[in-house]
Amino acid sequence: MINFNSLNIETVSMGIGVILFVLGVWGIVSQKNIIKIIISFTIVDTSIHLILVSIGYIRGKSAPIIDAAINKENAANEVVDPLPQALVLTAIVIGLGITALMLSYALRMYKENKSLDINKFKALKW
Amino acid sequence: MDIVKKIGFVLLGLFIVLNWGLLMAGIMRKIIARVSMRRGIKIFQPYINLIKNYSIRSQLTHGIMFYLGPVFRLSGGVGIFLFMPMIYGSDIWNNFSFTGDLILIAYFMFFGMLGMALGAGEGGHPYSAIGISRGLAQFTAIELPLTLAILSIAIQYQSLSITEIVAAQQGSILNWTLFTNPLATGAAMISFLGAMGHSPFNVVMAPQENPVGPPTEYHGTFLGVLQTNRAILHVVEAVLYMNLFFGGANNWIELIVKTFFIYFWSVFVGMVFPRFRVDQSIPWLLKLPVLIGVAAIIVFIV
Amino acid sequence: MIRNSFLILLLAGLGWILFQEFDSFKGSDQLNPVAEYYATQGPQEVGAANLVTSVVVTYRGLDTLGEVTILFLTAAIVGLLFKRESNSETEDIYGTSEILLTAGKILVPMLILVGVYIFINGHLTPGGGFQGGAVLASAFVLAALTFSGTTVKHRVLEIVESFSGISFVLLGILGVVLAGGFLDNKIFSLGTFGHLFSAGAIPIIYSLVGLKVGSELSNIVLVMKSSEKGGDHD
Amino acid sequence: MVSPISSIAVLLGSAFLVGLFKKTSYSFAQMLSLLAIAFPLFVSAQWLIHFIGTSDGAVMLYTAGAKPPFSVSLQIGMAEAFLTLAVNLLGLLSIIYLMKPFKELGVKALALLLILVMGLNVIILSRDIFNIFVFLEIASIALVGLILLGKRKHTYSAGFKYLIAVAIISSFLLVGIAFVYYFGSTLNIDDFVAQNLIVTKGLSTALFLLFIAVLLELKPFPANGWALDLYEAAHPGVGALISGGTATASLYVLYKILPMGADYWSDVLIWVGLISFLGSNILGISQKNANRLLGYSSIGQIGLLVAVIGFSDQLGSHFEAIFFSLFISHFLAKVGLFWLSGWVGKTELTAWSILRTKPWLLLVFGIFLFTLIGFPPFPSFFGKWQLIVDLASEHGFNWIVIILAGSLFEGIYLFRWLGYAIKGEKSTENKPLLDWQTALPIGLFALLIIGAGYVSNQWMPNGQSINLIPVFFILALFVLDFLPAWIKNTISIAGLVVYGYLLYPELSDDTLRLVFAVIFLGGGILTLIAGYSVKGKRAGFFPFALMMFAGLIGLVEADNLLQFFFAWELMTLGSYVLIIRGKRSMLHAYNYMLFSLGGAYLIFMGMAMATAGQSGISLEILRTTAFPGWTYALMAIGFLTKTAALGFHIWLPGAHAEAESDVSPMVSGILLKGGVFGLIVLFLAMGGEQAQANPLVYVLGWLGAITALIGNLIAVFQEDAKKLLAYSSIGNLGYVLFALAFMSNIGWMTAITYSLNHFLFKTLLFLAIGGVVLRVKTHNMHEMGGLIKQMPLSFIAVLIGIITLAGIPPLSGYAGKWLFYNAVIAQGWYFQGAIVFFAGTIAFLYCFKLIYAVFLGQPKDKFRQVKEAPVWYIIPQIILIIGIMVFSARPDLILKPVGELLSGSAYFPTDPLNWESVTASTNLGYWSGYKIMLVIGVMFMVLLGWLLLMSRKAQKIKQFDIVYAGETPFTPGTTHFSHNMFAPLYRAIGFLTLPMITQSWNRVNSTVHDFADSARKIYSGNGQSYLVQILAYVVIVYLILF
Repeated sequence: MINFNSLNIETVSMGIGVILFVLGVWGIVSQKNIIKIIISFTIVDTSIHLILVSIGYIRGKSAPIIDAAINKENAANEVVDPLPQALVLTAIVIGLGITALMLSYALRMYKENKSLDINKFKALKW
Repeated sequence: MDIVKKIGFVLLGLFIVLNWGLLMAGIMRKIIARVSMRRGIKIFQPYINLIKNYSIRSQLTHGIMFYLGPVFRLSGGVGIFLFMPMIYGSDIWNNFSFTGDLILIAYFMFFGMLGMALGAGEGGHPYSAIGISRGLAQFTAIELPLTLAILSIAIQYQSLSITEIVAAQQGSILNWTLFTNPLATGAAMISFLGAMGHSPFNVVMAPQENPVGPPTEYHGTFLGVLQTNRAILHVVEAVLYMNLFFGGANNWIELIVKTFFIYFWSVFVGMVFPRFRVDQSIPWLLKLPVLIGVAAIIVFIV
Repeated sequence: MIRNSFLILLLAGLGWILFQEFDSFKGSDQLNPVAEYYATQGPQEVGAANLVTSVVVTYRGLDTLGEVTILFLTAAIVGLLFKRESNSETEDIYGTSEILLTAGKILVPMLILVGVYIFINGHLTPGGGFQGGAVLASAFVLAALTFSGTTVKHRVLEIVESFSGISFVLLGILGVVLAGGFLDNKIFSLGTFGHLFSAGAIPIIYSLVGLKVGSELSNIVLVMKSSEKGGDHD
Repeated sequence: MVSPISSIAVLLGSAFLVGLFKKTSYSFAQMLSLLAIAFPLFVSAQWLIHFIGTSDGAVMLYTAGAKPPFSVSLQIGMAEAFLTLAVNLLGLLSIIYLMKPFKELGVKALALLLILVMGLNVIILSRDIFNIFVFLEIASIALVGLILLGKRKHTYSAGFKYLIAVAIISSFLLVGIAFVYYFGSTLNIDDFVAQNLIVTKGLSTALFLLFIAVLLELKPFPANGWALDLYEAAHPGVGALISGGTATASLYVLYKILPMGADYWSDVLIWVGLISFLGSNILGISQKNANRLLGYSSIGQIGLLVAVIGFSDQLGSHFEAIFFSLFISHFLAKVGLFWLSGWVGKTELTAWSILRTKPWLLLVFGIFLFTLIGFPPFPSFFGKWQLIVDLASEHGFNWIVIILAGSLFEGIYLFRWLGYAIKGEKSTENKPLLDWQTALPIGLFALLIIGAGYVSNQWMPNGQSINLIPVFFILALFVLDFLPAWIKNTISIAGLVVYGYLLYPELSDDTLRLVFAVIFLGGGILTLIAGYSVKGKRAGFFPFALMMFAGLIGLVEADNLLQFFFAWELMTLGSYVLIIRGKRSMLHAYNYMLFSLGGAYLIFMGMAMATAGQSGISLEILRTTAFPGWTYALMAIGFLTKTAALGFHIWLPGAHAEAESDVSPMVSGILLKGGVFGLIVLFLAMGGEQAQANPLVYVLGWLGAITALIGNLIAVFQEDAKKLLAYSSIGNLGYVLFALAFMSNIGWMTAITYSLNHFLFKTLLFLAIGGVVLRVKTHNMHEMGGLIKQMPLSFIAVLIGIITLAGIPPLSGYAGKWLFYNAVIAQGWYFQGAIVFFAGTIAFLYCFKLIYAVFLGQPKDKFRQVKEAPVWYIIPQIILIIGIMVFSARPDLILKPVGELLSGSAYFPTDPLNWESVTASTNLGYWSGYKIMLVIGVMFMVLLGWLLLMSRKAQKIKQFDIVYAGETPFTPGTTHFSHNMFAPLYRAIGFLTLPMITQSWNRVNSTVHDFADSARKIYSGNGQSYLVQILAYVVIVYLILF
């Protein structure tokens, strides 16, 4: 029986992140269709973003933007950690780049021998 | 003692040995003939052959090595004589034995064989080569028991010098190696059979009965030289065995008697036993005689 | 079957590894020193109201440069991959539906506007170069999908992205020359905190990033689009 | 100085700029990119020079005007400067090398390369883990693009496998970084290390993810199928970038983050690295595809480097030098090989014989391979040496075993490959032309290896003790290789003479060494004289001949282990090339090399164990070794491979028989003495007479005896004249081993006499027979016959030779035999002795066969016109005959001083040989070489004169005028009895000569290959199973650790 009071937001998102990570890896190693593998990878990617964000979260603090709501002097006690968010930004872009490349290669492989089954690409081995 | 005198005595000794060798060969031939119910040759037939061969006019040579072969061969025989102390305890008759010991003699035997082999080889006759190959192959097996025996007596007397070995056997007849080290003697006497080239180890000389063996191509003077050498060699080898196993000789008479019996031993066996093929003789020699030789050593190291 | 059970085991192991982390993750109640520095010193040093932006563009500017490079790489490689097809002019074989057409007419200009707004105000409000660029790209893509005639010229996009990329690098070098170091934004005056023209080079950099990202993303999508058209007949 | 950041900016900016150019202005874009890479190259060089010149520490470079950990910071020190230099150089040369493929792909590809180089620079410089992560991604992505260069089959699938693998790995990396930030609240390496946090479960797991991801980037065996496929699919130029570029950067990342982890990470690195090294080298054995093989080899080498990083604590102050030499070897050689394979074009190894069309490329290929294996004078030799020695001092023997085993397996495939290149059958189709874009980078790297070799030699402790003059002399010979043979020959001989002259003073008091110095140098000069008969250039002969002699003489000079091993390997290298020059020598040279390599590693292992726990590496420490049993046994076996003792002899017959006519005497008469000298050094270390009790010595005695017997026996049944001589060498070396094993004064006298004799007569025989073979163009004795008429001088030489060999008085061979009897009886090794004498009588058989079948018997028609052997062969023979005569008449000249040395030494004081004037005596017997010579000489002359007198009228007759029962023969073929001459003997004891040992070695060989072939099936080619492997790797390592 989970004690819901102890379940705070960052723990939940972290948990989801971890679960998603494993699920994504499962998809990668079990799916035969290249496109599905790529999708599984994006899941892994997203899970990492979740993990990063939940690491950066500070209980009950708001977004790290100094505006009317937050006064400049006392920012330190009112905002969450901006660094992980910056990292997430970078991570997203990198993930996007890799995904795009995977898709283009998949497209190429498809054109090469009209199949998206990863078992069909065993020409190089041993 | 000045060198001239020395050489003089050496030559005298050589002359004695040569004559005794020829004579002994004749006697043995006679004995063999009589045993096999023949009249056989004259005792002096070897002399006659020798003289005949030396006086043949026509001489044919196949080339330089054919020429040198007999010289090597004879040098082998004479050399062993030179390095062999003939009469125990006499400076006159110990020849040049001070230059080397038993090992020198053992290895100098190869000298003559090599010369024979090469000369015959140049002769270009396949039978010569066949004879040589058989002879050498068999010789390897013959040497092994002798080697073991020599080792055995070397351990026994802690010396390789023939003179010392003879000296150690003086006194009573029971001091002879024959009695003090019968196993070594046994091994050596078997290999002696091979060395003498009588049956059962005489296939070397008989690729087919006629013409015979390595000397096939030789005739005239060359053959004469070879026969001279054989006469000398047989005596000298007998002397070697005498020195090693039968107490040596204190005078020429003793030497003649002993060598006669030693030589006769090979003839005796030869008359009793049939001829081995080489591929039979080698395994035979490597079995029993070697075992005896090994035993001869073991008795000394345990 | 064996393979599957083996996989299950592996995944269990992976789960176990990650569970260690999850287990020892307790969240946090106040900022760690680094983050505190950003929160307290950030506004003075960088002068950007959006702390994330100050981190992204200035403190960790090198990473951002890397991101931009990655997008550039991706665009370039996709271009290389579909070389042959990409220059085959994209004639529309599906036709465009009325709805799409109308929506496009209205949305494209607005999207462009929003995108530009987002990256220009990147240092004040949520969002920034990447977000804005993405919106911008969506505008171009929508346009390309909608008005079959008007395809954005790759050449133009390439020039835009290269130009913005180079200027980004140059600004970075200017940082070395004029200010504290590579990619330092204090090459221009920080201005008054919280206004549009503040935070030194950040608005410019972010605009450049916006343009670059926009052009690159649209480039990628358009190349792929054209390629899968061309792809049908080879 | 220019900041490295500017070079990053320049690369990036020009990358963006290059993207703008149109196809039309491609050449301009190319020029721009060349300049863009030249700039950072210049910057790194500048920094490197600065750091070498001054002793300054590393310099921090801040970005964004803020200090770390708040902003990303870079650092440049000696290491960074050097590594970036390497990477940038690689980039520059890659652009040149890949000019054509780049042109096909267009400007975008150039941009990719620039960005790749930029990324690698940042990875090396950066101190921020997230920043490193970003640029690792950049590098990987850039590579994914670059593999489109020079498109080959299956590029896309390989690229996809690579992408997905990298994606997974980077996911682990990113998660790891995230949690490292959570627990360490910093991304900066130095900051993290400074905090030295208490290691919690979470933190250690986070670090685990970080480390394992970086390790996976380095493609550890067996989770590396994706990388292998990429190596195979990509253009070799790109393969070079992967193996040389990204690997370099990732290695340095590993080194940077190592302090972050707990101590056990060093061990993890060691095990991961060594498993990679051993595993991928084993699997490489049965690999046929050149590029993929290079992939295997790269992974192996990188594994070794990873292990070295793991060892960094043990290695302490030597770490930099060791890492440098091993890294630079891998970097230069592997990249060079990739480039070469690009020129060869075809993938199967056998196609590399095409290199023969460009001899200097063949040389370069050899340089690369020998660098990989770690032969002197190349850098890796010194690296491996110091690494092993330092590990030994830590008693890390099992690690040493793994490293040496891996190197041995590496040798198995690399030398087969080299064999194909040097001797494989020529591929028929037209050769690829060699343009400057290919030639320049390859040549440059080859030169750099030489330089790096010098650097690491000087850098390594004790490195300076090595005498490099011979090496430089050999290099000079390489340069002069364009000259005609006779000039180079003269230079070489002059070199040996001068060296001997310079060497004499320091050896003059040590007769033992002097004897071997004479054998090596004198023998070298004599055998080189024969070389004058060779017309033309004889390209690539003299450098290696001199290398062999330099190695041999180096053994004599050596007074510390490094010098000895250096010389030993130099000798092996030179002799290998000499041997493989023979016509059908590919397989034999291969066997020779494998046995030499194995032997060398055993010696190496023994030396290492000797150094353990002792200060210094002088040869003396062999005596005080802490592990006498192991040290001596290993080293003994090692040396036995060179002396071809029974069991390790199978390389010798072919190698000696198939070698060129004037090489056979070198490798037989002279080279084998190298092993003998090694044994002498070893036995001296074992400490003289008290070592008689040592069981090892007893075993060696038996081994020597049996070797003598079997060697001679096999020789008897040979039909190939040179094979006969080769087997007889085995037998003779058996005598020497036996005599050495006596560990007594007389025993060693015997051994030295035998060595000297064997040198004299075997060199003589091989020269004579070589001359004959040169004329009659066959090795088969039964095809010859009657040659005495055409070649009297050679005949005399052989006659003298065999008389000496058979030990017949009066020649010096008998000296050996006599000493032998005395030694045996004194020692009490009667049965071994008896076996050896039996062997001696058997030797007589092949002596006769040799001289009879070649020179006597029936002359063959086709050889009636052949001339006497070339005069350049006769001259050394005459000199050798004189040598034999002198040694026979006055053995005391040499044996007296040697005896005095031995009995004077602490080793063999008791019952030495006594000399009065020329007569030697022991307490057993006596022998006077001089008098025997005299007596026999006089007697022989007298008898000859007498016969001449008796048969002065002898007349010459025709060949077939022989007593031939019944008919007359008409063809010499049927009349020349020489084939299978000793058939009866074979029927009697031939079973002893069955090739059982060869068969068992073959069985070992095939077993290894089958294993490798089935083991490499794990790389199924399925991208997904590669991912599973990666995952499994992560999980298993984790479970092992926690």
